[in-house]
Amino acid sequence: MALDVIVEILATVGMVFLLLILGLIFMGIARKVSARIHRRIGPPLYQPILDVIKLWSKIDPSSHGLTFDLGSLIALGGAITAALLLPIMGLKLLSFSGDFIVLMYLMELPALGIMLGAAASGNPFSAVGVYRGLILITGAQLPYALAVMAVAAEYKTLSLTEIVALQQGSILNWGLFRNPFAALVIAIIGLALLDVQPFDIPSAPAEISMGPMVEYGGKHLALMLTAHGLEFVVFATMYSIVFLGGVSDPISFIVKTVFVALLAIFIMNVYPRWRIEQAFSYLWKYPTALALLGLVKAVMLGGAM
Amino acid sequence: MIEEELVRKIVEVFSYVEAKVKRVRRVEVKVSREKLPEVAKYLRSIGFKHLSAISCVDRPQHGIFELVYHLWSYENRVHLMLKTTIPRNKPKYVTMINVWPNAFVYERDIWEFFGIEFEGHPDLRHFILDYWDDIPPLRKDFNHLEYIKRKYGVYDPEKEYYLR
Amino acid sequence: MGFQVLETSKLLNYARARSLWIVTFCTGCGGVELPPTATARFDFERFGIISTPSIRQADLLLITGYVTPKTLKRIIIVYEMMRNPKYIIAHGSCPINAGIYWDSYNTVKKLDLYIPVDVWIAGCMPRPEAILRALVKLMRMVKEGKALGWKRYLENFEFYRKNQDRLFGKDWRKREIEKLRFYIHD
Amino acid sequence: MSIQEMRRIGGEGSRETFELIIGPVHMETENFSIIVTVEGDTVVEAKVNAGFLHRAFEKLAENRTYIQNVPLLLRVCVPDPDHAETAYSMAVEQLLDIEIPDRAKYIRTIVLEMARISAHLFWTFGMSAAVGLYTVGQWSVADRERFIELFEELTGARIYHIYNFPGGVRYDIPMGWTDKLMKVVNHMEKRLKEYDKVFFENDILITRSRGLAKISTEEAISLGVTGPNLRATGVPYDFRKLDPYAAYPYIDFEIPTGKYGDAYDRIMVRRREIEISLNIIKQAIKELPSGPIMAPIPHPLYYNVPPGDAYARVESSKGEFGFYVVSDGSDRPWRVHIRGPSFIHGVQLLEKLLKNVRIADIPVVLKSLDNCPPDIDR
Repeated sequence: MALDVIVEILATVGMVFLLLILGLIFMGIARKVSARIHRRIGPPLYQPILDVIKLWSKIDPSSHGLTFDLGSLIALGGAITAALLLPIMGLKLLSFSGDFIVLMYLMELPALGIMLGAAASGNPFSAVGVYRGLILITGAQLPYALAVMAVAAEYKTLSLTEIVALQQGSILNWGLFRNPFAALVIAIIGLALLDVQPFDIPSAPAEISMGPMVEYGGKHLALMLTAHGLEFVVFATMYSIVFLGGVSDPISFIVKTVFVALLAIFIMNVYPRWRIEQAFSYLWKYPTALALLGLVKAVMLGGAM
Repeated sequence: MIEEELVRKIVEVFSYVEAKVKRVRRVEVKVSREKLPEVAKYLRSIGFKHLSAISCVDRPQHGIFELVYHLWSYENRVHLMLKTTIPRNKPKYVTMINVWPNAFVYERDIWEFFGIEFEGHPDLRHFILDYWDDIPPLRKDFNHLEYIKRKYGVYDPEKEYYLR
Repeated sequence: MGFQVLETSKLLNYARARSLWIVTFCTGCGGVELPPTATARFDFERFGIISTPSIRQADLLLITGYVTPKTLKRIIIVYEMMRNPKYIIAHGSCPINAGIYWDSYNTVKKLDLYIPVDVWIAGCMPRPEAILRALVKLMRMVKEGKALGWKRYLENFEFYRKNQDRLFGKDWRKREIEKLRFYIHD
Repeated sequence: MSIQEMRRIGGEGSRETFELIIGPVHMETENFSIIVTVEGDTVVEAKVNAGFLHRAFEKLAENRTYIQNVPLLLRVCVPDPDHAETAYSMAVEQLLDIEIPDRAKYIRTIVLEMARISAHLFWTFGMSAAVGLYTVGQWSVADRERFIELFEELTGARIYHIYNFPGGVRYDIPMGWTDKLMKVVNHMEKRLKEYDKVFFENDILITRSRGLAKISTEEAISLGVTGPNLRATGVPYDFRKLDPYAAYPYIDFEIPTGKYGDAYDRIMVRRREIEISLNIIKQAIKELPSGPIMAPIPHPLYYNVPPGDAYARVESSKGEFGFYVVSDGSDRPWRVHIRGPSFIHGVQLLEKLLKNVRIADIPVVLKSLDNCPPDIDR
């Protein structure tokens, strides 16, 4: 019994490390695929790992006080905790009956951590980025919550493990086909949470030169990059778990998450960036309406599929 | 020809101006500095709405600055150079912002590079050269080679130039 | 001890060489050849080089062409805000000896009196191939731990400081910091 | 240093404003800085801080001979140097009172239109980066590379060509060059459709730039605005037609105009200009006459120019580019005044248009005006 727990803890820790590396490789994939779309060769897939090592190798400290340091730690911590909740390949260390809703909030924690640290840095560009980020999170909140409710009503549970179990059998049992509205909404919200076009407003490089990240360099940025990569993977995994029938074996894990990530990368490369108020009004219009539709569908038809 | 017609028209209205056709679509009008504002207003009213540029030419041998207003009329398709001269010591002139609003930037430019003050200009400040510490640089008596030697130094391999 | 390890470790030097981030700061004509170098025909991202708008994240400062005193102030501030280790590549003949602007009263004649430069590129203007060659050269220097411009700057700070003060006047740092007070924190 | 402290700057009464210094270390501004005072998310006041690129061309030109000035003065506007050298050459030609041969006129037209296209493609890179769509920017710079290659074959240089010279052009067209040019022109026509799909007809671009930073025709003319920025307000004022030079009087082309004078119109006018320039190149190649390429000019070493003054202008990719050259009869010009389009667009117009826009729109407005910082500072 005790041995089982220890093995499971070790496996989960190993999984988190794997996910950290995978997150960086996902960013490498994003850069490579973008480069191919730009008709370039692009960097190797392991480029972000080199970047992170390089950032750790910076000699000068780049701190602006305790809050500034905490920001990047919160970002990484939030992403790791979110990763621990995911039932990947049968591992379920922190899984409990309401983990879907906890995951939903943990997904926002990295962004909030960056905002917290950036607000302490005192650079005006950071300040602009912070308020943009907070507005964007507020905008994403409503459709996100509605879509999560729709999913919960669809399966009549909030546990990720049970959601996976309910999707087994036929491909038509996948969340994507059972409640396409919620699937679409969460995909859109994912773009906003992952800070990619058209929702990369908080860190718009051409407007406010990386926004909240402008003062972060060296080790802090290394933590942030790792957190961002991990968030990418966590989101892709979460999406595969909830809507694509779960990730019970390594092959389906890789295939499904990479598929989700590629979708995000393609969208990122063909859309410009919105203005913050346009993004906000968009988020409260179409995704909200879709999420409501999804909720209605889930409540009226229930699990009848 | 439209250029000659234009010259005739201008000379009819203002008998004191010197006007001539330089070449195709280029007309030159010379006027004394006191009379320029009213000529300018008239020219604007007959279609010279586009002020291409204001050039300043330094002529120390005559002791004058020459101001050239390059005007373009979109209707007549004629470029008109409105020329006037102002004395070189303590140069001062009136601003043309109320006639052509974009005189604002050109007058600031001329103030910066020639040191001509424009009365009524709201914002005469150093725009391009910051912390300039010599006479305005585009004047002919500004010795740029001597200034460079003073400011940037002369290359001297004897000195501690090479580090390690 | 930790400092020594950070400075001489082979792995770290390899990572530094393969991930040079450029500050997007075009100081002169040479900036026009950077987009071609970054895009499909030449593509410097295959060496891990990207440009970042944030000074704190960058390792490499490109002086793309002639430098005026007004720009040089910003260059020095940017260079001092960057985190060690940091490198400079100077493009074209103008930073070497002011090139075609040798008699202009507003261009700096010898750039390395004011900041340390690691790699020079000759030519007006350097072609993308020349820029790539300089980048590869810098990468090799970083890998071997020979690109030590930042160390030179720290060790000979008095020399550089004296030259800077002679060009801009004694209190130029105070004036610039007053202007940029929310962007400089150290 | 906190946000509260930041807000205290310039905060009179209840208005909480703070300063943003955009540039010169910034992705969009190149070496050029705008200091904007921001209230909430809205710009209250914008002040342009230029001068980072001042090289004193007007002083340098007085100390160089007429021929030496050609390689110097074309450096005024870096993305579009051909128009500068042509305008200077035309001013000198006016002073010498020479007419260039027909073949030189046509070659100049081809070169200038290629320069316009490559400048617009370079602008596409900046514009698409300003709204966050890097794909089209990457494509357009790669396509510009094809024109640069042709330039290299024709003139021997990638950026600074020193090709249009007082009296004509320096070299004749090499064998087979026009065929290569036609191939690139055809390729570009196909690529433009792809750009349209991804960028110019993109919904988000339209929502972001429609109605942004509007300017009326009356205002634009009184401010001295020229080029695509003026045409976007709805008037077909183009110096290629109004004050014709090179072979433009013999070539049939239309002038694209906008309707509302907003940022989207300015973008679309530039995009249509690429298409029209391609057509002009096709026509000019078809009608290319044979003959000499250089009018007889004085001995290059004793290039004394009769006293007088001349103003020549071209329609560059950014607007009216003019040179006012005064000669005193010696071998060096007495005064050269450069009239760059960005001196108006990048200073006065920009300060005016940036009022009451959002922070996010600053790069869009800046890029839609297509200003060129080296041209402001000269």
